[in-house]
Amino acid sequence: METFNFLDKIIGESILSAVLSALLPLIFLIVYALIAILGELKISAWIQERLGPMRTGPYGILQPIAEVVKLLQKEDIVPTNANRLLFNLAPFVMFTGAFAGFAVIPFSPAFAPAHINLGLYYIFAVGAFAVIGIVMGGWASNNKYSLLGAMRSASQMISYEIPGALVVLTAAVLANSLDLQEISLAQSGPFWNWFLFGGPGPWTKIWVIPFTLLLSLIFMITSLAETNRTPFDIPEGESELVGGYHTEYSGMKFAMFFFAEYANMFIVASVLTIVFLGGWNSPFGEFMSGYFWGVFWFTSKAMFIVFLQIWLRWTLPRVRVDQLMFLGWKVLLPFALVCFIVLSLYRILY
Amino acid sequence: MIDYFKSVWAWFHTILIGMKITFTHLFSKKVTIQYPNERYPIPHNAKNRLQLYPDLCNGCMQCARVCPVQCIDVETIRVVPTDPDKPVMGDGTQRKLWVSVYDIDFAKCCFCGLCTTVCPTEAIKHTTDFEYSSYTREGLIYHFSAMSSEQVEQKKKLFEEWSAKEKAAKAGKVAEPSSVEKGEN
Amino acid sequence: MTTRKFIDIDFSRIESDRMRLNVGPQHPSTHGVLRLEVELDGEVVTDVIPHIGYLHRCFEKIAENVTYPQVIPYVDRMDYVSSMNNELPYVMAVEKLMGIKVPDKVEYIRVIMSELNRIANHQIAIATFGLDAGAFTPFLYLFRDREYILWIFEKASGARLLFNYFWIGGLANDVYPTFKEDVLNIVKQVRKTNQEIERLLIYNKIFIDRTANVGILPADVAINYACSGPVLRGSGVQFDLRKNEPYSIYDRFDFEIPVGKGEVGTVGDSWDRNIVRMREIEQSCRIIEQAVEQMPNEGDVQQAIPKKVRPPKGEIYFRCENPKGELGFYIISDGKDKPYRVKARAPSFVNLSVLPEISRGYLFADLIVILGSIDIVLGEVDR
Amino acid sequence: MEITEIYNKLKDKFGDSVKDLIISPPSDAFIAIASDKLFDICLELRDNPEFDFDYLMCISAVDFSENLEVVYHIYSMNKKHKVILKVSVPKENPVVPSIERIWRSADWHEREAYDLLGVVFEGHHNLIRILLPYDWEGHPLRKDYKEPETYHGMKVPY
Amino acid sequence: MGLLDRLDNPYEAGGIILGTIEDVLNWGRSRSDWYLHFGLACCAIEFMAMNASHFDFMRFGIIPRATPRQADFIMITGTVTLKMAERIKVLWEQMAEPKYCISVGSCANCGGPYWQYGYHVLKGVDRIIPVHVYVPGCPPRPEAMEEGMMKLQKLIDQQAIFRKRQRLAEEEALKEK
Repeated sequence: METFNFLDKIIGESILSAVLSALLPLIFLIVYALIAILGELKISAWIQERLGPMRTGPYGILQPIAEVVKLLQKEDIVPTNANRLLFNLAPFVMFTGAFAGFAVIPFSPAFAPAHINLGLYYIFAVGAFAVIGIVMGGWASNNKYSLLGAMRSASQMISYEIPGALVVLTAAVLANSLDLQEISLAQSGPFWNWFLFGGPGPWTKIWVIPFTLLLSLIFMITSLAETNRTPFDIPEGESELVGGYHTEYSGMKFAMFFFAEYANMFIVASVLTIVFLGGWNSPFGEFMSGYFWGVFWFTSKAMFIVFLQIWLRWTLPRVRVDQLMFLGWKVLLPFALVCFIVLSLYRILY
Repeated sequence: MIDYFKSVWAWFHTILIGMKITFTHLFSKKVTIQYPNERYPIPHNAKNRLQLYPDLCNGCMQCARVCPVQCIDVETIRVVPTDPDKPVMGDGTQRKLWVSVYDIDFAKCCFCGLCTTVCPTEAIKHTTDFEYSSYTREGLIYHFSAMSSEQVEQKKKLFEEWSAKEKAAKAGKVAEPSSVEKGEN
Repeated sequence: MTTRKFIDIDFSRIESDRMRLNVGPQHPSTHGVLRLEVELDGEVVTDVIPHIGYLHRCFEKIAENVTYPQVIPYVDRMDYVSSMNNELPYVMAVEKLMGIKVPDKVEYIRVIMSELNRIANHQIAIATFGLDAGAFTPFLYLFRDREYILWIFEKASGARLLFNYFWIGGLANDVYPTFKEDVLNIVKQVRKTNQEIERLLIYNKIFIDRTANVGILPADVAINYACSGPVLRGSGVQFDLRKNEPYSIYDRFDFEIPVGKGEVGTVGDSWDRNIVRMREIEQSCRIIEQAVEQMPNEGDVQQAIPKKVRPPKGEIYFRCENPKGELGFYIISDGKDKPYRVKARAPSFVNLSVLPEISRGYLFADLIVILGSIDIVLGEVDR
Repeated sequence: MEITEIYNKLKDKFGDSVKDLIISPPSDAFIAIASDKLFDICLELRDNPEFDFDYLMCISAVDFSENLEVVYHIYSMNKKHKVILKVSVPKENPVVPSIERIWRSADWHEREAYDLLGVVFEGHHNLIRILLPYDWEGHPLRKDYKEPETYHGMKVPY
Repeated sequence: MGLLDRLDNPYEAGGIILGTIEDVLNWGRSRSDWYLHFGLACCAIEFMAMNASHFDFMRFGIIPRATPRQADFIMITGTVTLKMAERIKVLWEQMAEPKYCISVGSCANCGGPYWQYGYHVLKGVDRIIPVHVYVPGCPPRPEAMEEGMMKLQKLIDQQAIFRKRQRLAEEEALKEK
């Protein structure tokens, strides 16, 4: 299966196709965010033996739309002592970072908005935008809680980039590429060819499966920390820091933060999908595979990871700052290093 | 070193246990009572809004006195023998007092239920109604008296006339002492 | 985990700016309207000054202005999560002053109700403690069970939270016919949820790491600060008024006093205070089961209620084991139908005063956990 | 230890500062003491192993029209006995020595008594209002207290 | 609300389109109310019970926020003391328009049981901030609070966004009250 942008094929390589390629993920992002918000509300409710939103549309399915309609109408407050420019800019920076990540995600063998061969590297680079947005917002708000939240967030994200990068590096070593489409292609075939199960190879590869499983687990934890999700939501930990970095934000600017959080969730989920779950590959080899099936498999795998994130959020208590650092530096990093060495050896030997 | 691995294992293990529990709850039966459509059966003795049955109230004011928050406002007018109505209570006995004002301020009420226990005629009762929130505070003051303002005016006038007459009679008490006793009822 | 090492750094040697952070009076985890003035060094708490009084509702002044039975609704509103337990010392103090002996059935119902309310209170305490640590789901599981207990209260007394059920000399009304079965069902349900909460929250490693070795309160400090209830017992002091100074009919039941043993950390840490509450729920279940078994079916619950509550001249201090600790009422009577002075010795008020002592040197996130582990109710702190 | 025994022992040690022992059931028995020796008596009660009073249950102040009384309920965790001390001070000059250094729990109790009844505890390290706002006027639990008309522009009476 | 002011219809009746838009906007605001929970006393416990599984306040699309900036309405649940009153005013001012207030329970409505001798209790939160719905009870049942919430939704549904004159009149009436 070769990789190309189907828009280029239909309307030719032009500005129009580039714009359309940029618009498609935006539409996808909005639809996804609405679904994810509803999903979060509903799943949290079901876990807690509740029903969740029930009175907005049938079974509350219009809830996120109502929220958007409401947030659009809210007054936009800038605190008197805030740094106006940074305060206004922060949500856009954050959202831009999240949206830019979508540029390289291969939704299907026939579609990645921008196909660049350093995709993995790019995602990590753009992902760092979120830190800047949070620190900007937290500092500019001129609120002690926001500032504390921003500082926590900065230290947290910086420490967790390292194990995260190591994991991704390992995957790049396994796939022999930094190109996301290439990585997906490298795992084509039935599900035991995914890097989660050691990648393609003879049955003797079975001994590396524990390492790849561990690696994906490490990436899962890291991704939770990078998106500020429970149990690592200390930058916004409601019981301590009220709202953390977005304490002072209202209306649409808060909605941007909100959207960006969900967008980031999807990005890390899709990275995990691409790197370990075979991206758009069908789990059954050739069966049910193709351009459109690719979109289906990709989104369903990514959504499953998002579901996992939501599920974890409503199960676990929050960790403390020092424990977070401990986990990042003294647990995840050594384990990731061990996996990296072992898998690199495996790659060299076979 | 062993402790380190044990600790890491404990993190992993206990998280899995927690996830298992929440996952089973994901599909368990939901306990939510969807309020406007479904209702939890409120027991008959629940202490919610008070209700006065005016034809049972004899105006003894015990409820107003026992109320810890003084949220009950009662005013009475004596029924005079010259009254043409000859009012009777709910249980058929002769009424001695008109209850002209019986206001309960539910913004003050603490729903302790003391008023219902002291009432000799069971005129004041807690109902199971709790849906009476209001857009204004005045909307929470309930006027339970069954008398219209004209009626109140009329009865007041009757009482004044009568008491003036009584006073006059009292002045002439030396001459005719028995008239006062007659007026009592 | 090596959390202790992190906080054992001698911060006085590091020169850094201190930040004064105002937590509350409206903050998600101050359990109401407590205001804490926190001095932070980075994220390390160097000093805490609690400011209370945001819910000062003048209970003592009002009690001087209303009659003895009318005080009971106000007593309810002091510690509003365990109203039955609040009423008990008050009515027993007045009864003692008047020399009233209440019938056996009343005593049993009072004990059952108090213990049920103790369970409800501890469920809130554990739930909010978990919430402070960031776990939302156990909160709702515990509240679900509490709802069933409230339904029993509602069926018996007519109210869900503030009952006015214990009267001086008796009860407001008798319990309903299926009371015993309902109570036994609740006990079963509470035990089941308790096990689940233990697995989901209490023994979760993240939770242990958050709460163990945090806010250590040594036994001698606890006694000097006159802490009581789970806060004192969490420090390993075996002191429970129900056992040590049995009032009502608590000497007829067989139960234990759970104390903190430092299972996962040091004796007297936040986890210990919490586990004491968990274990106390179990002990309360035991008491309830025994009480239901022994409770007489016949008897008039209003038989000993005096027509006029007018205690003789005198004064009395009566204390009971509230879920939060020792709740004492100091009542001075001058022979009229209104008390001359009612002073409430509120357990939360005293327990809260130990907060600055045990929270210095921990992280800001720990401060929230320590505060949660003390389990205060501001209605009682401020009265 | 019974309260009479405690009374006798204190009487031996402190003489006239310990005034009377008043027993009138069903009221609790209490020992009336003079305010000047309160600190020493409390120290003796805590540190003498015979008494071993380590648990201060409650401090309550009461307004008796011309006097203010401060009542101390003290308990011993080990010996399981209790004692009640009463100090009476004139309303014009209600000064009582602070025992906050003996039992730390007295800290907030004393602040509360100061706040609500205006008893001044001498030697308290931080005797400020605790329940009411810091700029509140008057001591509300005194029998002759009149509530203010306004506070910071808000009407107080109903 | 700059955009909405510009859309303001000079004609009293308002067009069909504007009416429909208004309906949609009102629908959004009433169906997705985020609240700032101002838990003060006993009612706050019942409020927590309402958030719990049995009553599930989130069915109405209501999400708790800890910060006033993101809240649409404030629920005053409990006794407002004089020491606290100024904080409430500050919080109310910090909230973003459009904002509403529900006063829950006797104490918040008018001082409740403390109206007579409570020297330190504010006799009704409506003395410092405007209140849109009063929910009686001491404490109200969770269902009663939900009913109060539905009353508020009804109020929002009928609000005039575009008809400025009518809106000003409404605000004026509220102030007078």
